Amino acid sequence: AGDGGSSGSTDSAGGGSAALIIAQGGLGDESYNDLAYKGFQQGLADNGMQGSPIESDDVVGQGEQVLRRAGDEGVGVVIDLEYSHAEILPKVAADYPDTDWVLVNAEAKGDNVASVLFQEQEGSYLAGALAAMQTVNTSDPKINADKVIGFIGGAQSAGIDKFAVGYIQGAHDVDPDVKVLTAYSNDFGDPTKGQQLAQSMYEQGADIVYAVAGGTGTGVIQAAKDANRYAIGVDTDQDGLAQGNVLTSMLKHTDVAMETVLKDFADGSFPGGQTLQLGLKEDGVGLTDFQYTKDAIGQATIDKIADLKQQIIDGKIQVWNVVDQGYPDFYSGN
Amino acid sequence: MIDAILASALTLSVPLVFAALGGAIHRQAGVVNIGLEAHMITGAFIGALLSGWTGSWIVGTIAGVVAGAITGGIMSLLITRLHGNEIIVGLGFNIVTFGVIGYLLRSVFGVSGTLQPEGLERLPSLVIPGVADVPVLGAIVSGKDPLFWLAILAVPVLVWLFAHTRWGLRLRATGASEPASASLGLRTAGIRDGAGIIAGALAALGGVALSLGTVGLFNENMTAGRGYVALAAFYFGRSRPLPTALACLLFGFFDALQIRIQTSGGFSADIVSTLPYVAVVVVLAITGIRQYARSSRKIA
Amino acid sequence: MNPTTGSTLSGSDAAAARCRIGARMVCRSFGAVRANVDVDLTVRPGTVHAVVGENGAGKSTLMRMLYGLDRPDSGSIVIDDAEVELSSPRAAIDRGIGLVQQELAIIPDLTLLENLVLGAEPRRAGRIDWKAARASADQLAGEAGVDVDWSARASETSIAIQQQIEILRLVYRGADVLILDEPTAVLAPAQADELLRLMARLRDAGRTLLFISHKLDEVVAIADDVTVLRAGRTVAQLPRAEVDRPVLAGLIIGEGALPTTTVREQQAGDDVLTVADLTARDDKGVQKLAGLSFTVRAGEILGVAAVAGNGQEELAEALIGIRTIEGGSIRVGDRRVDRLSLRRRRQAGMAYVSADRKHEGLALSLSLADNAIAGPGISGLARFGFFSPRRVRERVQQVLGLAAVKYGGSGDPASSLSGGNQQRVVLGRETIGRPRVLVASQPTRGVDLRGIAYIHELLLRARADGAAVVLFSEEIDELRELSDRILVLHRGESSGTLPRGAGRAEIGDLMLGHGGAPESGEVRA
Amino acid sequence: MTRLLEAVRNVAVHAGVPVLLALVIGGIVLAATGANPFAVYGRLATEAFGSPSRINATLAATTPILFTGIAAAFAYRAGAFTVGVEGSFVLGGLTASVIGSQMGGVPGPIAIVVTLAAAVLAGGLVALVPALLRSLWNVDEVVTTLMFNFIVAGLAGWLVQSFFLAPGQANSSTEYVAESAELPPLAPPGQTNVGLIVALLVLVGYFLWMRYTTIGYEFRAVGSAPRFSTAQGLRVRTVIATGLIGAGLIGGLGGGAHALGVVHRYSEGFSASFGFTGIAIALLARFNPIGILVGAILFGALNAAGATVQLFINLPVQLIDILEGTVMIFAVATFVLPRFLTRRRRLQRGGAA
Ligand SMILES: Nc1ncnc2c1ncn2[C@@H]1O[C@H](COP(=O)(O)OP(=O)(O)OP(=O)(O)O)[C@@H](O)[C@H]1O
Ligand SMILES: Nc1ncnc2c1ncn2[C@@H]1O[C@H](COP(=O)(O)OP(=O)(O)OP(=O)(O)O)[C@@H](O)[C@H]1O
Ligand SMILES: [Mg+2]
Ligand SMILES: [Mg+2]
Repeated sequence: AGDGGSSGSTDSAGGGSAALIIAQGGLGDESYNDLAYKGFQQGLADNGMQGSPIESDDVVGQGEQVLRRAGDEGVGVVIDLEYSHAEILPKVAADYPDTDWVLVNAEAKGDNVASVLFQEQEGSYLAGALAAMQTVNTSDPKINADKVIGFIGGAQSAGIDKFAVGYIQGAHDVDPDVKVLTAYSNDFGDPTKGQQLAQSMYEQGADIVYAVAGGTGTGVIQAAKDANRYAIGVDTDQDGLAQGNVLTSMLKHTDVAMETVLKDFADGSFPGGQTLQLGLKEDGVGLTDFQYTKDAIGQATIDKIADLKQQIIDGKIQVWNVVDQGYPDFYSGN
Repeated sequence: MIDAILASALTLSVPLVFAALGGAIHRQAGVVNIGLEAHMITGAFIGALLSGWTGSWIVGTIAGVVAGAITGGIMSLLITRLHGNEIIVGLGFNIVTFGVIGYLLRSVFGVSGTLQPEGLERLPSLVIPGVADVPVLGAIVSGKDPLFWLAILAVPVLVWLFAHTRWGLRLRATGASEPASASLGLRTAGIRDGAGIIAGALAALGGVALSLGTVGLFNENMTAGRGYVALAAFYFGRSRPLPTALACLLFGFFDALQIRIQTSGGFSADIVSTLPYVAVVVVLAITGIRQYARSSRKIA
Repeated sequence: MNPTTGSTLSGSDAAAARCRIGARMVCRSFGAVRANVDVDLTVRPGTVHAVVGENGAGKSTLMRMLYGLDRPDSGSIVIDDAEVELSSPRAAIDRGIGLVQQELAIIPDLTLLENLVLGAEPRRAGRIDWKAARASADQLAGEAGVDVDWSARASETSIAIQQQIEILRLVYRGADVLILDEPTAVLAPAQADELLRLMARLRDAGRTLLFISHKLDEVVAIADDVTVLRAGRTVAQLPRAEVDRPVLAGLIIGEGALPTTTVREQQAGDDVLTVADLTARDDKGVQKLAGLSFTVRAGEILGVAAVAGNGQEELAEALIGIRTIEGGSIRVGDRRVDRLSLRRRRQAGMAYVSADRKHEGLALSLSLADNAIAGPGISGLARFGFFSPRRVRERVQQVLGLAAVKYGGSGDPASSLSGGNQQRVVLGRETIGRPRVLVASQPTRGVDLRGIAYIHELLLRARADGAAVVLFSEEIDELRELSDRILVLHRGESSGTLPRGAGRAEIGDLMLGHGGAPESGEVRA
Repeated sequence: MTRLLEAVRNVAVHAGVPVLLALVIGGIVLAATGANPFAVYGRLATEAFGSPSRINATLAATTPILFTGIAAAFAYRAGAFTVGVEGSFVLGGLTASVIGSQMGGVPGPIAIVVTLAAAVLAGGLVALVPALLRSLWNVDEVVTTLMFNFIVAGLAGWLVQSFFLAPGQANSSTEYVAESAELPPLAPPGQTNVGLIVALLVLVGYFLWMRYTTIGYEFRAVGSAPRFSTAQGLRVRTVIATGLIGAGLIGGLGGGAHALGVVHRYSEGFSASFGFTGIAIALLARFNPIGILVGAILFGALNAAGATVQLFINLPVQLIDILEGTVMIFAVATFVLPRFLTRRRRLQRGGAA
């Protein structure tokens, strides 16, 4: 962003025009929006398309008019990252049949509408399982004997607890005695809060803390480094932020999804009416390859994780999805 | 547990104390500074940037403070010379500052929300030999960074400056009665600008404590409303240094407490996180009611 | 030189003297208001010079220009016989001129010492040298013959002390010309006398003083020269020899006689206001009323006399309900009102003229109309909560008419009126509803002769209409003239109640706590 | 005639100059970053007012901040500086969403009235404690109302999370309100809805209240001269409590209207700091009803156009923020030129008197 050059979408040159509606939190959230935008840009470049991200300070209330404006202007494909548009997007899409619409993170109906759903709980399950195995691996100097791990969310909401519950389920499946501390920063951009929350968890015996809190998470990683314990990163590969202190990162390939959708659109094979499920199977989510922590974790554990992954892909393990199923009994976050 | 909470409370209070003392100084000069949030984020940003470029926390800190002084000065000029309503100017200044920093991050630094400059040096932590192992006290005073000690020092120094220097006297006079001070030949606008510059600089120091203190990076939202909490603190402390700092500490304590309660589990994070705010209302109500009961004159 | 100069002008003599500060043909207008028109003033060095004139005659405007706070539209300011431009107060200060404005420039939150040195603090090694400050302060106070607790906060000291500090501050800053705008307006007579003595001492030490006053007695007592302004013009400049009360009064008023106050004999009615065993504290928690009891009857004016600080302010505030009382009772008729809110008391027929006109008597930023209708009575001007424009208009006209207020439009802010006219608005508003009890505190403070006469008229009209009036005033003569009885307070207790016709000395004795028991029957428990 | 001229000059000085200056400063920023300011401004103008549907979008964005602007002005007139309208707006919106979702089968008008009434009450509830503390014991309302915003945010999160969570949503939100409870749009498919009419009625009510009622008179008196008002026996406590609670009620109504008219449920991000924008609008307008309307439309236009302009020009939203903040700052600043004009005006007014 930043070069204020005009990129009018009406004069759809090359592969057509696109627009990316940025969700709450805005660009700069260091996770969801940023990653989608990265993929969006890549997709535009790959397919010779034009387009721009659209941010609004009031994306919830202004959603409909922005979508309609895009429809009016004949934008080729509109990708909407804001979950709260689940009601309005199908309505608008029906009024603008010539435009293709993509809703991310929620499902919407319509012939010219594609939905993209991530199965973050599946990747989080693996993170939880890994943490549960590692927290008793006392040969690792960063690990204590207590069976305690932690989870820090940016806000207490279904979308975040989807991660939390998968994480807890994974941990408990490995060892029901592992205690999972949960806390929320109520802010996605407050590293100091993240650092304090993590520090408090480390003091209570946790040695691995999974942070799903955007920019707040950088504070968690910092705390891991300072206390010489572990953090688990999220969305992008954050393993390098504090080499050796980020056990792994739970990747969520929003960027890949964007690229895929744009490519399909450019190829004329827009998946209208379909829902793309991006889970472990589709490589939409997953753990990193432990570049800095391989040795500390040990091959046995790594193999066990691979096995669990396969079981999920094969449907032998069902991971709880808070968004669809509500809260399970084993989650006691509130 | 208690020493962990206290240590955490102190850490969380440091940025607040600087910003609130800045606000208190400006308030003593007669201006309510709504722009503390803007000065804090400026300090955090420039501090991180310069510490990264030079690899020196000292340079970073000084640069952050200077930057805050500049934004504080600009904001003050808008209020004193162009007679802008302080509330609106402050609100507008916050919006503009966050806009400019966000814009710079994207256009100049090519990053979105977070900037982690290579080679950034964090504030050193000063371990006091001997004390470090003393229970409670060790947790409270050992391993703190220089800004922590500066914050502690700032309170008595400010009390002294208010009472014993020309600057302090004239500042208080201007705030207490601008027309009277002006008629005595004080350059009240200049005095207010000076206070605005110091308020900006101190708030920026609070920002530096955020970006170079606990974490060592910059995030465009890292002030997270602390400027407004600081505002509440100096209102609460009636702009007197010690009560203002204590208000920050109270807030920091309940913030640290809510973190511990949360991580211990069993309560709604949403509810628990309101604890510091509820505490402020309760304390304010109790002191207010007691004060009211003591006065016999019932006129505003 | 001056077209309106009367025969009494002896400006030629004054002009012969060197002029320390003065004005030549100064004009200053505010819109259509010509505040100063061709004003001439010559103040000889080492003298006390008084400027007198009605409210709105342009006195303060002239003083402000002499101090550089305002600039003439035409004409010039003269300093040491030379015409000068004063661009700011600094320029004036540099020439040894100091001003104490009508609005005190005392900063309540600071101590007296801080107030004294503010703007010219002695310093040593970067910090204020409080020892040196204290030493010069003590020396100043000694020279001036006043006793000051320098570490007291200004807000906790009396207005008289604050006034003295203002003057000492000018001296401290090396001012040699002291301009004082109505310095005695808010002072009790004893305090005013002290201030006048201070002024005389300063003159005797070689300083030049220029002051404004509505109190002709003190002008006669202290001024070496007097300048009279009327409607913005200099009408006379008199040396001391030619100054006496009637002459001055005539010059101030100009055409038309001063309305005279006649107090008609009147039979007082039933007891209306009954106060029993009243106790109350001041803001600092010091007991100011200690078991005070008295009654006021319908159609009677009870004057309250006291040396400042003996509880009269607290009494006025307690009666109307601004101050909560500690013990005792207040009744209006048969009804106990001491637990009622101020609003309920007003609804019960009480009215209040506050001594603090600027903050409590009027809302200066609101329009005259808004000021004229204030009070719980507004509901009578409305139907279903909505104002009836006709009734409001009528009420505004009644109030302003009753008090013969001189004003432009009823939509103008109250601040646009001169002080005397502002006070008339207050009196008009407080008496229009025929109150059963009227508490009037310092109703003529800062008001000119004509205004005073008018306000007296309004108070007497309320009495004639059957109100029980409690009149607080620091002017003993005003109390003697208007009051049917005078209650004298000493240390929060009644030291006696005197009938009409009591002498100054008699009252003065009681004020100091001397004198015998109260006359039987006058004060009932 | 002269009055008209004076009014025009007033508007020019009070609104024109600051907007112009903000545009110049924004233009410099734009030009410095390589964009053509005229193209951007032209686009902004057409995106705000260029067609019926764009005007519709602007008015939809105007509606919530019109409510909060009136709410803030209502309290400030009484001398109570509330910053708590945000909290009232949020809890009002949540309440309306919860009640509104239960309104299936209830006839439209009844459903709407009941739901909005509940929102109004919820908004007032948020203001209750600060109002009592301030009016009874003189406890500073700035801090308490600010704190209540944070408290309400936590409370709302907890309520949604624990009691009203709609399943199948990625992030926490309530169920949609029943169709009968939705505020009908004025010109479908535009988002401007009956809420705007409600807001305008509230604005008229505000005007009548302040101008023609006895309590409105007391508001003005208490707000500008509290000691005077006490001494006159005006209902100072009632006025301050009414001001604060009234601001809460209006804020709650705004939240309710926003829920029923636009969002149709409560979800995270429900209020884009509308309460704070309302403060700015009220102060900018100096509490004048017309000024509040103009200010709300100005900020509404910036919000609406600021989003869609990005469809045409690759413009980071931060530039819109910068523009908005600059307009705010300069709108309250007084410059040499206007001060000179003010002086002349004063002289002329004096001449007329
Ligand atoms: N700043 C101003 N703007 C408009 N009119 C003013 C201003 N200052 C003074 N006036 C008007 O000028 C006239 C003279 O006012 P001034 O204050 O000099 O009177 P004064 O003689 O001091 O009266 P008082 O005895 O009541 O203090 C009055 O009519 C007053 O209303
Ligand atoms: N703000 C003030 N207001 C009134 N009086 C003051 C104030 N500050 C100091 N004083 C008085 O001035 C005098 C000198 O004050 P200072 O503080 O210098 O005394 P000190 O502490 O004895 O000085 P030092 O310790 O430097 O010798 C004392 O009498 C003190 O009461
Ligand atoms: Mg362990
Ligand atoms: Mg005067």
